[in-house]
Amino acid sequence: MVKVTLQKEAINTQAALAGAGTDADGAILAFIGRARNFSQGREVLRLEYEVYEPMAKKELEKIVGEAVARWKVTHCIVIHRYGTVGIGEPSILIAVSSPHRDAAFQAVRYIIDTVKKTVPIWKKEFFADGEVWVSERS
Amino acid sequence: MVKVTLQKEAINTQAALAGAGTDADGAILAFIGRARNFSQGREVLRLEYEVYEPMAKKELEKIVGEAVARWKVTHCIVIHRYGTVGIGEPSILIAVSSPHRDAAFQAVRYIIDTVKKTVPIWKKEFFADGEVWVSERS
Amino acid sequence: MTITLKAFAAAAEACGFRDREFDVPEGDTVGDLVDLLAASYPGLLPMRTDLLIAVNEEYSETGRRLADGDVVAVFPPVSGG
Amino acid sequence: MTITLKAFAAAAEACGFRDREFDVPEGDTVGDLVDLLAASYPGLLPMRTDLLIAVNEEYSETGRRLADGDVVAVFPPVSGG
Repeated sequence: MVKVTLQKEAINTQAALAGAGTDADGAILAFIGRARNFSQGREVLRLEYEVYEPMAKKELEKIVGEAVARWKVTHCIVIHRYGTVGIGEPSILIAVSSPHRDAAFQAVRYIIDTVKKTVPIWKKEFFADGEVWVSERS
Repeated sequence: MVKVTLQKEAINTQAALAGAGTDADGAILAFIGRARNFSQGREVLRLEYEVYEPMAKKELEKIVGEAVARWKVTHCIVIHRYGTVGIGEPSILIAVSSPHRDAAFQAVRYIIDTVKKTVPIWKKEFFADGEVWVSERS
Repeated sequence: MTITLKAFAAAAEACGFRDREFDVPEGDTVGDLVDLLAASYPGLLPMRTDLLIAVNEEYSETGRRLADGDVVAVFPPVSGG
Repeated sequence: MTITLKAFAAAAEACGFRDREFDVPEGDTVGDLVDLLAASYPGLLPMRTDLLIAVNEEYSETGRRLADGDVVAVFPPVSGG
């Protein structure tokens, strides 16, 4: 299964992994990105993700399509949350399965690195004394 | 938590992932190795893993200790099964969490690659018409 | 001609809108539009050189000529994941 | 002196045992023991050059001198994961 989802609801890791892997797959690799409690020395209370929804979905589908074509992975699920994400909660889940592990590692790494470069989603960190848009440029 | 387990029982992926990640961790990476249904063009019915238990545990602990020290990952669980493993069932699970994703990718990759080189566990594939010890030398 | 302009994240805060109609002269390019925006919304100036532009939900070069009915989005570098 | 010898996987099948006591001359090395084994169990010959040796649950070089009570394990290249 190849599927991309943008959702406001919490990510159900277990359900997403349950579908991964055919009998021909020797490897499943799952990456979970989570909201961290500290950023640049300050305590983060929560995150908010803003999304340009139709374009973000298109860009995600492009990335996943490229990964599937290039590394011949069998199964590729990407779920990205938007709206408020509490500390410790997953903001993104990428699950890939493939006959051999190298393809899964390459594909997952490519997907997360490219998501952070091209998918129109923006993260804002909320502190006790203010809020700041995160720039990944640094 | 840093923990290494050798077990005959099926691996509970959900339970293993439930413990991963502190609030300071932005990334969780989980690798699952599974028994595949085809090997060198022949249908595999099941696998059997033989283990030199005390030494395998020591070697696994060395590998995990190295990964934790080198990449400063916060959490590292490795579970390896032995005995009979049915097609599609996980034979190994590696779950790592860390503040940043690069450390998690490096650590998981190092662990699985090194497990396959140094941990005294051997895999036998069972076919309809015979059985063969797998050599990773090829 | 009329385009729909969308702004996101820090760009939306700088412009004070997320979605509006905008009249542009026939023949204008994406670059012309961004110049016009930066002049109208000085809050955009600090992020001017980093701004990304999409036309009809695809990333666009500044040389692209706008067409009536285009949906143009301006936003800062993305930070999802 | 007496050592405990363990064999695993294809090596166990070739030797026909998994665990046995073995008397070795004082001063013998790990390499001497493997030579002796290969001579006693011809099934080991095809995997002779690939065999791995552990002494007391640590990988060992063939030059290591054996001591009374050592636990020596012989096995083919590992294939876990």
